[in-house]
Amino acid sequence: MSRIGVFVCHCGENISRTVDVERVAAHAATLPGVACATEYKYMCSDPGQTLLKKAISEQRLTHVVVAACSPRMHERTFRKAVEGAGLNPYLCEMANIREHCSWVHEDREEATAKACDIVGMMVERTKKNRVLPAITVPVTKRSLVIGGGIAGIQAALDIADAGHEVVLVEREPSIGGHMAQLSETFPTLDCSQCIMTPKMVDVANHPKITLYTYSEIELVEGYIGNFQVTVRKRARSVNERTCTGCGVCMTKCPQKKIPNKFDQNIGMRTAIYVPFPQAVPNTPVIDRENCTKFKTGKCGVCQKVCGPGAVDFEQQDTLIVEAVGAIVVATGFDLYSISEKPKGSPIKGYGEFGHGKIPDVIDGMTFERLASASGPTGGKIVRPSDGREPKQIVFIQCIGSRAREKGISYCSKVCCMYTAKHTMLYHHKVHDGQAYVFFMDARTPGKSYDEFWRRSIEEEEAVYIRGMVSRLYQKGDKIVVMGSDIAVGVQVEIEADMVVLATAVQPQQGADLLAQKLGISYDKYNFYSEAHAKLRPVECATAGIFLAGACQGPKDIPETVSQASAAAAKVMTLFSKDRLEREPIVARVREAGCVGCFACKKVCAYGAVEEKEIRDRQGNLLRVVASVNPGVCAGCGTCQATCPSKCVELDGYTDEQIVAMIEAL
Amino acid sequence: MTSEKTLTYAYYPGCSLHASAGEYDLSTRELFKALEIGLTEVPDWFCCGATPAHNVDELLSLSLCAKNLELAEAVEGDLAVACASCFSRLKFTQHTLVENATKRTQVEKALDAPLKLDGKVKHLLDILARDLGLERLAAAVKKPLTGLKVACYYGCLLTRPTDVPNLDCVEAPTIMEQVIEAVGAETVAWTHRLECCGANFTLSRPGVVIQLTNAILEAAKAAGADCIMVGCPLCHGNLDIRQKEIEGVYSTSYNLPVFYLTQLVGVAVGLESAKLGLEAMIVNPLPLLKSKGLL
Amino acid sequence: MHPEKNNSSAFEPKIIAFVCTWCTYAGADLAGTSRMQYPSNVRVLKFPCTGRIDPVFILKAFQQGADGVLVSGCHPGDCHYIAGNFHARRRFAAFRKLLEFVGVDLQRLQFSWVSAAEGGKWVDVVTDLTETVRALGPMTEFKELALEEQWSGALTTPELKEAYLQI
Amino acid sequence: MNNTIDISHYAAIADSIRAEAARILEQGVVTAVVAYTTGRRAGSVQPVIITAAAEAERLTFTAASVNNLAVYLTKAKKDIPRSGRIGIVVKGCDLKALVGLMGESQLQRDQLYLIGIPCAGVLASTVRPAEALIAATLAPKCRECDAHLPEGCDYVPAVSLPSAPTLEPSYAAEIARLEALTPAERWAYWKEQFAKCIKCYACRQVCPFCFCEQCLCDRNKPQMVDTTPRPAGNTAWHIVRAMHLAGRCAGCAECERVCPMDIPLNLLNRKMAKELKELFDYEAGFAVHEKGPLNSFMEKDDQSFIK
Repeated sequence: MSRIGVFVCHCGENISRTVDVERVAAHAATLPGVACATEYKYMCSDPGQTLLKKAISEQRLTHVVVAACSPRMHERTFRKAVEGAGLNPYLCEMANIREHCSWVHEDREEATAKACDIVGMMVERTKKNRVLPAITVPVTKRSLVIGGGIAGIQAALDIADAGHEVVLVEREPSIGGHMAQLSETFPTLDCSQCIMTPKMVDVANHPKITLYTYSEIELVEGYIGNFQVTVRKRARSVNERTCTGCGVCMTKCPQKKIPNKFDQNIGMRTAIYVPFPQAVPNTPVIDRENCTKFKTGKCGVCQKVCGPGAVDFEQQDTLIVEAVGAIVVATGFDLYSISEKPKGSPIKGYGEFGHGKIPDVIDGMTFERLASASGPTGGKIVRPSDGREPKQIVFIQCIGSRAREKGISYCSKVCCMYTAKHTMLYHHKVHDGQAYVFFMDARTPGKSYDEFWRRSIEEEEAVYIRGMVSRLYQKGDKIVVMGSDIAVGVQVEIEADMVVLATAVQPQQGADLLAQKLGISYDKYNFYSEAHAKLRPVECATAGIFLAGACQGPKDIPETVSQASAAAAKVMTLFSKDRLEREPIVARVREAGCVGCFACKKVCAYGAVEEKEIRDRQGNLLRVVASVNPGVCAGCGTCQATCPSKCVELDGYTDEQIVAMIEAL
Repeated sequence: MTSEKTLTYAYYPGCSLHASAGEYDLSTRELFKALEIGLTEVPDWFCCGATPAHNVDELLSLSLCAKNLELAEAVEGDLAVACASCFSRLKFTQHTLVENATKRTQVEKALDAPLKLDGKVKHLLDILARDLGLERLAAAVKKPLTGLKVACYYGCLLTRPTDVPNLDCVEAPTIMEQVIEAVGAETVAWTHRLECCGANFTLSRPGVVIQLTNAILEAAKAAGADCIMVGCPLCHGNLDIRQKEIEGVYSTSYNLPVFYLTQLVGVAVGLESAKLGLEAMIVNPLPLLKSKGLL
Repeated sequence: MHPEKNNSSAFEPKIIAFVCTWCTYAGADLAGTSRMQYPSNVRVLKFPCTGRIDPVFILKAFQQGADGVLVSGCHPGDCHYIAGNFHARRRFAAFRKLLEFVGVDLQRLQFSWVSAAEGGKWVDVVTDLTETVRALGPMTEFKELALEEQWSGALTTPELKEAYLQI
Repeated sequence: MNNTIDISHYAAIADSIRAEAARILEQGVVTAVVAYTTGRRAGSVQPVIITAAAEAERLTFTAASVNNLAVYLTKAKKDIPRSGRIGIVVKGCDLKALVGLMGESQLQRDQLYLIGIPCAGVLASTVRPAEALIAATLAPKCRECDAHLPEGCDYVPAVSLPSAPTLEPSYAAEIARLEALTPAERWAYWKEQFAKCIKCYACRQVCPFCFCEQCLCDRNKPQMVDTTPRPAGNTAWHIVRAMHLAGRCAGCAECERVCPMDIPLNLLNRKMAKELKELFDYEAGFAVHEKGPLNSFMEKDDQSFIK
């Protein structure tokens, strides 16, 4: 006979205001199997939990029902308390008489009756609860980091410094991401190369970090602690081990006029190239679309001039399987492009700005490349069209961001700051140049951010015009920007030499495909969704996968780095134990009853059901039955609902428990 | 789609086509006859109220257009509209009354008759480019306008506001270029295709019109256009009638003939000048057409 | 044992709701934290996923005297278990046709998607179902069935008549 | 109009079955053949499993060969030799059931030697096995049969199928009649039918798809379905049975034939088959489905019934 303890909580007066807790406790005491039923003002408080533990030992309770808030709130708290008192945590259930009862029904009579029903239902359920021993799975103490920008680099270094092996996968030929493209960084104007290159070198030289560049994630299988990730290492056509990085091949390559994506296509590169001088690894890559050797079979100069003979045109993509226990996703962002959008894409381009066809209308990143000392113009700010120095630049804010009709309604957070920085860089390099900034409002909330923004106005003479730009068009060699100045209430027309657009921050191209491979969720803009917006910002709902940086939402470098270290800390906690404890809510097969129709295997989205052979002592095969791998099973229970004879059972949600609840109503 | 079937439309000319823009009405009728497209004028249609009505009293403007839409229902075929302003008002009324139930009941009370509002309203450009189709239009060409460089001028009403006329992309339309290129002309890329010409300020504040229209003429000339093509009698009025005066004010010379789209297409289809009302234009277009061997 | 109102003997429908933890149960919690009010007739049973909800539970609920059953879970694509709600969608599309064929009034069986952010929708779905079932009155079919002991003995089908005659 | 069904070719079929069975047993192609043999009552036929070529001459095929022999390969396989291929005589509807079982990993095609029957129809019931096969006595399933010529068999007697009269499908009409009723009338109809059920479970014994070790309805921890033959338990039993067979049943209608209380069980299965055809474009057929309609899904499945 089970001895059930029922503990009804007042929750201050959240419950007792509309539910007569005394009557509920009294009613519970009359239910068969209930050994004791009391009520207390704050069950989740320390005295409340001590009351619970004392009752378990004194009354020799076998099951506990706590009638209080939603199990999503304190189930873990009470199960820990019950475990503290020596009872298996899964013999404790919560009756939700707050969110589902006291808060939503004013009539005291109705609310109390409903609370009694809910408690009665949960009492019947707990009678059928079985002891569920914790399930532990081995943890592979290696972490995968996807994305080699500052977020990926920081996370990889933190995890590796903690002594765990890291596999860092980067899609571009070199790590560094968008930060490497920046010139100086706000709010301190220190140059991004100086603060980032040492970290990049640390990554390359770190004994614990395996670096795959020019590589992508092909397939992700397995679960927390036991992922098998297939990495596609795309053919660089250069042997990484033998290449010394001398760069002779790049100087001799006849193909000189290929727009360099790293320089936002205003700088040029050769067919065999390294994206930027401080690239890590410093091994060049052959761009097979534009290399004459691959297009027509002629040339091959790079191979001829290569001393160590590292150039290898026959190199093929290789697939490498890495076993890892945790995954940090740090795939970063891309800037919104104002060019015409393909049909059907919800995001519309900017016809009023010429769909990006006017050469001197550039985005923020291109301005960074112009201003960067290692950029194509060696730091001189010049017009991409004719190379002349612009005397008047118009900066336009919120291009795509905060523009619902353009398909993006969020604020991209970093543009106000980097535009202020751009006006400063421009003023330092072109003393008689005049910067105008069309903006709605300046969002500069960070530490010493607003002071930085004020400086661009007060000391660097940038003219801020509060208003939006309706149109701009090319007139001769000038760009006529037609906007409005709502502070003064007039139409404004500026003939500018160059226009810089602060375009919106978006997730990387293909972010949704990677999410589908990882099985993590993402929002309508393809930003990855965190488990809880406030309390678990660097974890995914899918266990074992963590997020860092702009792939989760627009953010600046300080926030990105802190998220990267936070994600690394989460990985380290995961690796701190040899075996990983898992919720024992997993399915088990009653092999005696299973007839091997494998309907369960067909509906299991996790591939947790395997085929198991039953053999007699002589080894001849008697029959094949289903068997569930407790590590892989996520506990959804679809298999049990599909199995005609209910031979597969989900612990914690067995048919007995559910039918007991239905029959109690 | 009404592919091979002969197209037929109800026709709402609008007041200016029976007055100052008579040549737009004449060239439309002649062109549709030449292209074997049926056109029957809506019996006792009346003014759509244009800009003045909806500035004075919205219910008046909505009721005028709603009544015209009801009258058009009686005539077979979608409603063809030539003037950009009438097109904008009719479309705006249909859009507002479908979206807004309270305004709809007010208008129905004013007209004391229920409204259907499901008839399609189409600008001539829509009919030529999509219903008839560019291939059949090109096939009907007898004198291709080769060598004629045309600046297509949409004005501010044809594509705005978003999601109401739905004629073409709001910021970067191409339907006019498609139509005129289908009949052999060359079009120029210029900056003021969608800029306002000042419209009916031409009566109350002519100074504004002179300034705005000059910017348009200047941009067209700079782009190397021979002439400007419009789809609205009011824009035609400003660009054509005031061109001489603007040339005086800015002491420059444009000499840019301003055609209605139906006139230019009419020339390409081989209609003679009398059927297109080309003589009624202030800036004489005949020397230009002769120089291109089109007349 | 449903509380009959002591003052009026007005019919209070008994509604049973099978919901998934991740979306609808959280949506119902949100309705609670936002203090939204709705009729108290519904009793909620928590499942890990709608994929776990077996049609036999719906049958069991009706047999236990439920006047209306609600099954609600995550919107397609939101399922925490990737595809649980897709399987459930197919299963219930077939099961409700069977119940309809056997003569159950489908207005008493409502399926819905309610996400963790749609507290309002949870309140609407529960209120609509409660009021619809209140209008329909108690579900007599299964209740009467439970009272009957055996076959009425009526010779309704030709075979039975023929077989009877041959004895 | 009870025009007779031409089954003159059944004699030729019987001869070729006897010859083929003898041959495959003789040559060791198979270790046993499951087929029909003459029963004790005049004209009656019963299933038989022969393992020697000499026994082949006992085999026959008449309008009374109604049994679905697939059952002998799964549930009732105690007489089937453990090793070697097994020959089996299959009508179109039987083959569809067999294919369904292959889809549920109960049978492997390479262990079977299928003898397909160009079937023109069988009797509705074998109470009077010798009676002539006419429209009135023809099994209702044969009126709407689309599998007169089974495909993918190892051997099909080279006999041309005589032209069969086109007959009104009776199930479709009955389903339409019931669907036209109000829910209350339908409930009354089915309550009456289910009330007759004596829970003999003959329908479960004869169905090739009811191969569960212990049926859900026999369990009492928890008792999902009331086991006593009271109307409440019967209704639940028949609803669960119809739901468990949805998307699997091949329409061999043996359940209906064997039901001692003449409950129109196949109506429920044909209704579910019709719904699954409309909803998910699924139909029991000759091709092995890797996943059944109710254990797979598509993004764009109908969800109009979900708020």
